[in-house]
Amino acid sequence: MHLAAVDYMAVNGKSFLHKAGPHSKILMTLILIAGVLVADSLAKLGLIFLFAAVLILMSGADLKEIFHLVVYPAFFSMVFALISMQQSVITGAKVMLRAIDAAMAVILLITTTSYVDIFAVLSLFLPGVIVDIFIFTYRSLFILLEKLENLLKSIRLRGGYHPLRLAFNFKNTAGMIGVLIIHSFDMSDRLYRIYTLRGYSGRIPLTRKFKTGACDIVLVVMSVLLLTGVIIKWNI
Amino acid sequence: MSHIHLPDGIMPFAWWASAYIGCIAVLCIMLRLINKEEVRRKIPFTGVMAALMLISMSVPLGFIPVHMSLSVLNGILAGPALGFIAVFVVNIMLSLMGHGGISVAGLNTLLMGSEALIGYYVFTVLKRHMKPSLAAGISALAALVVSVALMLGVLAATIGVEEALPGHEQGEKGGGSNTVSFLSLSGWSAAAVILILGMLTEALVTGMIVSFFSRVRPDLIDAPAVFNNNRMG
Amino acid sequence: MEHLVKVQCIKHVYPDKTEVSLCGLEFIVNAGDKVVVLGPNGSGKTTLLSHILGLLSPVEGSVEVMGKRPDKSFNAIRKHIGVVFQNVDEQIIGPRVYDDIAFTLRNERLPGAEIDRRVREVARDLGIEGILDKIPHYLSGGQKKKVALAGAIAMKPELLIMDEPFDGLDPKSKAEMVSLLNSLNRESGITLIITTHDINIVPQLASLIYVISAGQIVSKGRPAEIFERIDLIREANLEPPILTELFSRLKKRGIPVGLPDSIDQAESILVELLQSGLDS
Amino acid sequence: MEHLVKVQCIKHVYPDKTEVSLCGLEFIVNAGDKVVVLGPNGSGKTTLLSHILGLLSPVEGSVEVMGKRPDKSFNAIRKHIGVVFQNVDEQIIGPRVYDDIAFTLRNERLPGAEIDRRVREVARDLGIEGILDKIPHYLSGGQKKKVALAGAIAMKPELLIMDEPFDGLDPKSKAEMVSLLNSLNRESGITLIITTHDINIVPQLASLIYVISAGQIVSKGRPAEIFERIDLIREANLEPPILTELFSRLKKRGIPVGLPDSIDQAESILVELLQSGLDS
Ligand SMILES: Nc1ncnc2c1ncn2[C@@H]1O[C@H](COP(=O)(O)OP(=O)(O)OP(=O)(O)O)[C@@H](O)[C@H]1O
Ligand SMILES: Nc1ncnc2c1ncn2[C@@H]1O[C@H](COP(=O)(O)OP(=O)(O)OP(=O)(O)O)[C@@H](O)[C@H]1O
Ligand SMILES: [Mg+2]
Ligand SMILES: [Mg+2]
Repeated sequence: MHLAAVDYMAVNGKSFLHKAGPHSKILMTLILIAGVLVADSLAKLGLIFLFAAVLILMSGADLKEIFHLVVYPAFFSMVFALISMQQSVITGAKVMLRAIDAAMAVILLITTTSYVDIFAVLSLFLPGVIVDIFIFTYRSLFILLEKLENLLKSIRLRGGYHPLRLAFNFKNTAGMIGVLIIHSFDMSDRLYRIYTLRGYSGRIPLTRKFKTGACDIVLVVMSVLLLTGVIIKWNI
Repeated sequence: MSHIHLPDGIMPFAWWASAYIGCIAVLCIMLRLINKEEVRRKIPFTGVMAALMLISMSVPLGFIPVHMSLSVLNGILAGPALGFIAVFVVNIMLSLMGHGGISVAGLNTLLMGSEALIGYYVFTVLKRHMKPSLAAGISALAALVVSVALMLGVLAATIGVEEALPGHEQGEKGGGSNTVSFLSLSGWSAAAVILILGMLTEALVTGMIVSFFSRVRPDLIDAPAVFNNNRMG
Repeated sequence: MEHLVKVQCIKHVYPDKTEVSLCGLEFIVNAGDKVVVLGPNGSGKTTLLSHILGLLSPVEGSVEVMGKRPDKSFNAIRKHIGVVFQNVDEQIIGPRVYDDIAFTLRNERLPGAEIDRRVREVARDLGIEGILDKIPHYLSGGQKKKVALAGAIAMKPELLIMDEPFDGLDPKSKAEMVSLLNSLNRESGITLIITTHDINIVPQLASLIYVISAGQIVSKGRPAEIFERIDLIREANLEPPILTELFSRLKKRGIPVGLPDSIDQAESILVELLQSGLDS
Repeated sequence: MEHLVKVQCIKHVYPDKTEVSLCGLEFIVNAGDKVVVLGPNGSGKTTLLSHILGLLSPVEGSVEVMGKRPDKSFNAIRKHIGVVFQNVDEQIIGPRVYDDIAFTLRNERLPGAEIDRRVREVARDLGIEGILDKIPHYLSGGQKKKVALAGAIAMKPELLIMDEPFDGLDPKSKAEMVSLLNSLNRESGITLIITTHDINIVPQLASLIYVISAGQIVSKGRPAEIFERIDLIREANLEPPILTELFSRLKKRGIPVGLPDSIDQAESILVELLQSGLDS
């Protein structure tokens, strides 16, 4: 999972994009995706790509990670580009570029904004129950990933993994998932207990201070301009 | 396991937008049905379940190019309402991790959510008549058959059948070879074999986990649904 | 006077039918006490704490906290108790350290400015102002322990309950934690109930010790009293602190020494003795 | 002669860019040693063990175990090493205690009868024959530690690595564990590498101590040598064992005492001294 790497970039980055408010960055992402969906020419899609790429570069992200993240949608869209859109190279390229653009917009968001802040914005629209589940999911994911890593280590050290014995690996993996699940449920009991003791009443209070500074305005205005540019039918 | 890994920009607007509306509608119904006090008790559990689903989706099964999602198990253990919400959370998190487009998250929630809902209701009926593990396995199979049919239907209707083959990739690296190898097998029969293997695996695992629980934590399986006065079963 | 906590001969049955009973002496805690609960693995220390917190209900016997039954009056009592469990990882869920420390305060709907003031104050006391903006999974074990403690004491509880707070800490962090707990007790008057297996720390911390063994609360007393009775401690499958053991062996041999609480004390006792021996 | 383990000035970078370096002295372990690694929280003890096990690869420096690089020859070396990590919960995989102890044996495809014989033998040695049919999940902390240890030594490893094996154990179980480890070393010739914060236990266990601090292996020596240099220990943010501290303070005051390993020794030193003092 790249979750940990992404999370780390988002939390520890120091660029102006990291400092911008999560609300403006989410808005920008949505505008960019809207632009991707309405863009009808390669040039426009290319423009959006450029825009996102420049911002990602400016954010000082780990480009190797970014590459891994982009390869995934690129690969899938390529399958569609190759098979279904055989009419022309242009259509195929558009399909791929669309997928990559949209992915870059999301990547730009998640590598500069911590999940916590994204949840805080979502909490303005979503019911408390769902936001709480988001927060519990996020935190348990990290705890469970660590447990999983330790389990995998033990299995390897105890000779439970052979690259060539599939059924054998499958059996040990199933056992491992069983152990992990039991641990997780005990953990959820403990989480519940400590949370009620600390006054949890079905709403985890969040810090929601979205200051709108110059950065935020610039980002949103630029993306709105870009969207306008994409929507307008240029007759050049 | 039904889950469409499509990037943004491929699925037609009308389809993903109406799926979002459907998804939000189901969420609203589920939120209305739940009993606040009971829910509070199960929220940490649901969060843990969602985290487990995310993790299980990143575990490669090795020989078949699909992955589990544990969404039926999630339905059985968390109940239909919280189960569906967990599925929603999982899909939003997936797209926020750069896995699949934001636009298809609504559709995926409906697909995986249907597994949770069907799995839950079939299980509540079946568990009165047989061992919990068997009941869970059968419910999982039933739910998966429906959701896979739905998934193929959606794909066929939106982007054409030949491409609708589940080129699922696990993790981020290395999955490509799987997809390529199955593409080189001839279309439908290969796809059918893969899907059936995937469904059997998930059903088997669900059954095994439930059997494990009925020995170690029977309370989890007998837990009532989280609804006001049991209005829905 | 009313006791802060009073537990009388309780019995608990876990869902898997494991029975835990805690009879024998009454478990009584008064305001201002620093209570340490000792007992071998599986003797029921954590079970006892869960009952006091109202997380479990006894099948037999009674538990009273501030004059009420904690399982019935959970919400009334909860506000006066801070807790740090053994596994701090699972205890910190606030998305950021700040949110976590503020969690209870916000749940109690204190005004924002007051919350901010208190969070910063408690963070300063524990030396973690620097990490208020961090996300919990990037903290070290010792930092996590401090964050959990900060969250527990931000509400200024009357009673602070900690299960094995010294586990996995290095000697320096351990000593810091001890002096922190002592100053919380001295300055804010917080009553402490702590379990630990780290017996050598107990003399520096406890004002009152309970020893649990085989389903019984077998003894109660000030550290000096408890550690004097090495036979009793051994019977409970425990060991006395090293210095206590050494000095009581000397005593048994007819050498006139008291039992020291700390190395300093031990040193001065021995030096005095040796000098007087040499002088005479 | 070839060393069993040899680590030279390694540097490791975790995925989140945390750098851990272990330079200074070489870390060398010979067959039959009982090595204890001391160091404050976050000093890199667990990281060092992971490198020896081949779970991590160093960015700089070299690690050799039995003459090979453990990260390259993982499977060859693995079979000769038993491991018990800190959190035993995450290490017990078998559905029943029996299955867990048999896990590695089955993975190595030993014949069934042989597996059964070995599992029962090792269970008997550790006193856990009674729980072979239990589900590990519901065992007490001490029992789980023993099950994990049983799983680790069932393969008769040459080297046993344990990360904080005494954490959360009561004094009696701790003492049992120490004597168990000592007898494993004495009778089966198993080499031990152990990390712990429980400094008072170290003199009874270690034949060789390494002290890590601030990215450096700062000292190496027999317990008596290490503990004599209290300044060095303090510099590494650690504390010397209580008895060592007491006796070296006496020494500093001009009282002629050696440093004791155990309470028994301390007692006899003091008694002798006092009697000679009283006699004179
Ligand atoms: N959730 C549980 N389900 C079943 N049995 C339990 C549970 N928790 C504790 N027990 C059992 O209850 C007894 C008392 O356990 P408890 O955890 O209170 O002991 P403890 O004194 O805290 O031990 P330790 O020093 O190891 O922490 C033990 O026999 C234990 O196995
Ligand atoms: N998985 C990881 N990812 C990132 N950093 C890590 C990881 N594991 C350890 N570290 C960091 O590496 C350093 C050394 O950690 P390590 O766990 O080896 O210390 P330790 O000596 O075992 O400490 P302790 O006594 O607390 O167990 C610490 O700064 C720690 O924060
Ligand atoms: Mg306990
Ligand atoms: Mg460690």
